[in-house]
Amino acid sequence: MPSVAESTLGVRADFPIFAGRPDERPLIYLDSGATSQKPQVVIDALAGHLRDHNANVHRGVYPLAQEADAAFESARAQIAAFTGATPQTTIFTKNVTEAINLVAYSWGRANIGPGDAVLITQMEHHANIVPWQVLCRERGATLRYLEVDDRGELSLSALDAELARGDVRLVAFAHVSNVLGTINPVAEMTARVRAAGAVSLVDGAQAVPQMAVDVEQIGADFYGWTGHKALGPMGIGVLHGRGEILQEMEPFLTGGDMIASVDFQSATWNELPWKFEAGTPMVAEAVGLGAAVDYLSALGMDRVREHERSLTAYMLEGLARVPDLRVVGPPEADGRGALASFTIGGLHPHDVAELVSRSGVCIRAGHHCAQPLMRCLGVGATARASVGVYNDRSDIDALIDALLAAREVFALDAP
Amino acid sequence: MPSVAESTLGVRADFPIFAGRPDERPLIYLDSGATSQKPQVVIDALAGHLRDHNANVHRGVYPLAQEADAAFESARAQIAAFTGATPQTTIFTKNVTEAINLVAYSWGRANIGPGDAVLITQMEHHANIVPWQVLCRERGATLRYLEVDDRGELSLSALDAELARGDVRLVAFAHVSNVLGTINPVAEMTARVRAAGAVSLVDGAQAVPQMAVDVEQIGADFYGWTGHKALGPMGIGVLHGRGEILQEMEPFLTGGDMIASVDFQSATWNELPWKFEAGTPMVAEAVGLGAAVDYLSALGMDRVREHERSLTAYMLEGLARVPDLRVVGPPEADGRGALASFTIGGLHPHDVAELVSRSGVCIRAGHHCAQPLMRCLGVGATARASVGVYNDRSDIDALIDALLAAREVFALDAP
Amino acid sequence: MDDLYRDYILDHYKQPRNFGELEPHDLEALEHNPLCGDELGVHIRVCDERIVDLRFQGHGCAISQAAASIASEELKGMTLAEVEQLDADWMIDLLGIPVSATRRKCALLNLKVVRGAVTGDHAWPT
Amino acid sequence: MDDLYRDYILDHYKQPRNFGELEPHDLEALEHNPLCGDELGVHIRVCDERIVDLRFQGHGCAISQAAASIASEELKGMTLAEVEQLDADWMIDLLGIPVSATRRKCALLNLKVVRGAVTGDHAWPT
Ligand SMILES: Cc1ncc(COP(=O)(O)O)c(C=O)c1O
Ligand SMILES: Cc1ncc(COP(=O)(O)O)c(C=O)c1O
Repeated sequence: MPSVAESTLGVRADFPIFAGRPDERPLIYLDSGATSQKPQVVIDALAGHLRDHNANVHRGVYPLAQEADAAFESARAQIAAFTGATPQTTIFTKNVTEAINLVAYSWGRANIGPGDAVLITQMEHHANIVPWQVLCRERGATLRYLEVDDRGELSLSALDAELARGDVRLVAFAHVSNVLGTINPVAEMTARVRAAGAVSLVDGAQAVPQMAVDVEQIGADFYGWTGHKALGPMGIGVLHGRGEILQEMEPFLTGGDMIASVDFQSATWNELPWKFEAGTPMVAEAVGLGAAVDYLSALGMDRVREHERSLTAYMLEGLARVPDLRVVGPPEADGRGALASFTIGGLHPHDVAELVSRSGVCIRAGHHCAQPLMRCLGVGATARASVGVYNDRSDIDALIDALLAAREVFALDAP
Repeated sequence: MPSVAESTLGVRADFPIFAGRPDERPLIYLDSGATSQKPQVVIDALAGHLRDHNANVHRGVYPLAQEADAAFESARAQIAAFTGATPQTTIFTKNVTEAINLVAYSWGRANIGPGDAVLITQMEHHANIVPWQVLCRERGATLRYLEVDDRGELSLSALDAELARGDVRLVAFAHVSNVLGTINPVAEMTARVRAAGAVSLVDGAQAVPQMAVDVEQIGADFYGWTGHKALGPMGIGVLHGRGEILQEMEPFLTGGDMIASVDFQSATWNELPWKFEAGTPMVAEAVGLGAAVDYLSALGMDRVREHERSLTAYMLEGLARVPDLRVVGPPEADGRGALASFTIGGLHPHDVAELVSRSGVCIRAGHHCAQPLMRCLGVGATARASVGVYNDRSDIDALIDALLAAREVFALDAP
Repeated sequence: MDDLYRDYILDHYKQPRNFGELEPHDLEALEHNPLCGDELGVHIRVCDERIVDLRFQGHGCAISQAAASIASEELKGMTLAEVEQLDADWMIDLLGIPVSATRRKCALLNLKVVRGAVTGDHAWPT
Repeated sequence: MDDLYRDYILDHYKQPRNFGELEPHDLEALEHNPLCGDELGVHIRVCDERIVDLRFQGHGCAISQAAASIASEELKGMTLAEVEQLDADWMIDLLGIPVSATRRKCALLNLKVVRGAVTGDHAWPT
């Protein structure tokens, strides 16, 4: 089967979870959009740091503490370089959700007031919706949504029209939608936002794991992403920010490490990026994420994207063979990230996910933390299959077979 | 040397970092107050979770996701049980700094206003100072400090006097001071705070790793601690809260997992504890911390405390033999946690720490994130040696020898 | 045959009993399954502290819909005091299938709604 | 002999040159070492765009105090333009000892203060 070879990176053996499951069922993991599996090098880097170099960072003069410092800050440098950013403007958070909350609390409360508007899109994840709802309610501002069209895409002219209203201070949007798969024209969008004098925030949670991302080139004021979807550990996220804006912002979390000096009634702040990192950071997780971005760089993000694009195209073909199945989002694999969300007439997505799991296929079902989008799509929930570097066509074949079998359990073709 | 045997738990071999350093110097680790070393079981639990059970939590229907859910929530149950709390009121944060910020933002902004006072103590860590400075400034409230006396202790009658002023809404204090070592009478303090109608927050960062802590018995409204000092991974902290107060509070970080439903302009919140856990949590770190508290429970926290108390007594004796050395904090080991902070006349703490590191001794020097306390003590910085379960008298002997040698480098006894 | 998707489950899913609206009604409640956003509502008619009629409405998976349908037949005729005593085991036993931890929320959604309507306590089950 | 704590370092630490206050002065600045809270301030007297006198004050470790003392002898007589060009390497070379990453902040504190006083840029070194 040469076609299988065509769309494999041949790296599955790097991921120990595929070596065998306790129930001896195959693991057909098609849920990388929720979280990625971890290569052994990432697990080793994390465990190795705890075993050999563990100390608290930033303050110790003994060699072990200096090793920990060096490991932490060189992980930051690696991670910043991976996304075209500088270490000074690369802030570690616990996940992208915290990164967005940081901006909402710290930048938002100082810059958004009554009469102002925050513009987001109908395809956002709750992490890029709820913080803005809370901010707008607190500050007497308005939250507006950019529409998603029938192809699952945003319209640049609709963005222009919104910006022309003159009240938009911040525009926040996903780089790649976690439900539709849509790859948004982020550089065009941030340029328009900047021209209108507003600030942009891009949620790169789905983008960074699957394509080359250069935050400098994208030109967003804030760009956030999350380690666990990019082959890294859980418990670590990243916020890149434009230096001048970060300089002006007040800190978000306060406490140790983020101060320059503390007096009884007031304190002064440390330099970037530490001003935004209060308390003991997730050092081993940073080291693990450093190993993850190294691993991805060695594969080459363009190869990763091409592999996943081709596999997604193959998946869309396969899904088209399942009766009553409707895929949401852009019709072609070229314009979409490495996932497909779908519904099957007569079958609830939960039941679909449960039934395919009988053959070891792992897909997600639900609202994918995007309830407003579900409402726009007119569905309560969808099933979603998403691919990663370790998948190949055999996984897609197993998915399609399992979907067909699921329909049979519900006797959907019975007369 | 029977006296050495007396104060060892015999567990050093459980901690792989002591198996050998690259520079082949011995590792005399006396900086557990900054962060603890990790037993192999913790590293294995964390790495094993990533290798065998990694999936995103809360939403997946396939077996792997259910394993991850079960691992995460049973870690929560273990950790809650370890400190006498319930899982519902045990919230995971990234560190205790975030836990305190959560309370300052979420409870504080809703309950502290002009004319109100927040009372903290002169012995707090910056994590339990700066969030209250920021809150008080924002809300027009007053931040007051309870004095530390010559013995490094707080006075209950001074607390009574402060509470009698009638404006105190919140009292926040360390269970064990990270500089003085003072063990505060937390149950007596929380009872007085409650009687005065105020809310209490206890910073248990130093206490939980070294003594049996029962948050129910302590009776604090909020009790926070941090995993990395308690043999657990970095990147995870814990906030225990009184259920009724947590119920009434608005969430802090918002996004996925912490919602019940999201509409375009508003959202409703998930149940406790998830209402306060936005985004993908640090699942593997929770599993690692679960293994850490199991390990500590197996040792027995009373044995841990007795071991560290006896070692601290031995250390205080040894330090008394070093000329011009002044220890700050309670004079006897009974009333203090497992550490001693000190200055040596004519030697700056940084130089002390650097010089003892030549013989492999790891101690901390600086302000220990407690600059206001440093001001009260009239010193710019101190050196601090702190002990953990893996230390024994040989470590203390090495410290004392190294301190004496440091004085020689500076020729302090030269005529 | 599938363990979970037994014939009677599929039957109740495809032909749910007591679905729809009930006007007038004395009690009502609406709940979401936070897992998937599914909604389930109930209308209850009460006479002499006893459920004399009820209807579910909403959408959900086979487990949540079958559970609602199966339970509806049992609930009719119960006193409100009896409903207050119902617990998760009652529902799981009634369903008669092995329900995973994740799908428990689906299986219990209808009981949550009914208890919410009867007791005003929407926190159950925690 | 110790690599770091050479005799001349200890000598400058114990008998620092140019320590104290300078009144009147034309430029001044004060900086903290965030690592330990140590403070170092400087007073500078300028004539014809050139440093004609300066004094340090404050407290710190042997490295930061010796660095300030050693540098003070070089700084006197430099033009302000020359001071603006001074970089970390200049200071580290002048000290002549191997400085670890952590202690760099100690070694550079005095140059940070002096540059702050001369250029108004307190961000250096980042
Ligand atoms: C008493 C005390 N509180 C708070 C902290 C802050 O802990 P973390 O940095 O893990 O948030 C520490 C440790 O640094 C501490 O000793
Ligand atoms: C587009 C998008 N944004 C935000 C998030 C939230 O990521 P995290 O839970 O790691 O904060 C996710 C993933 O769940 C996502 O897909």
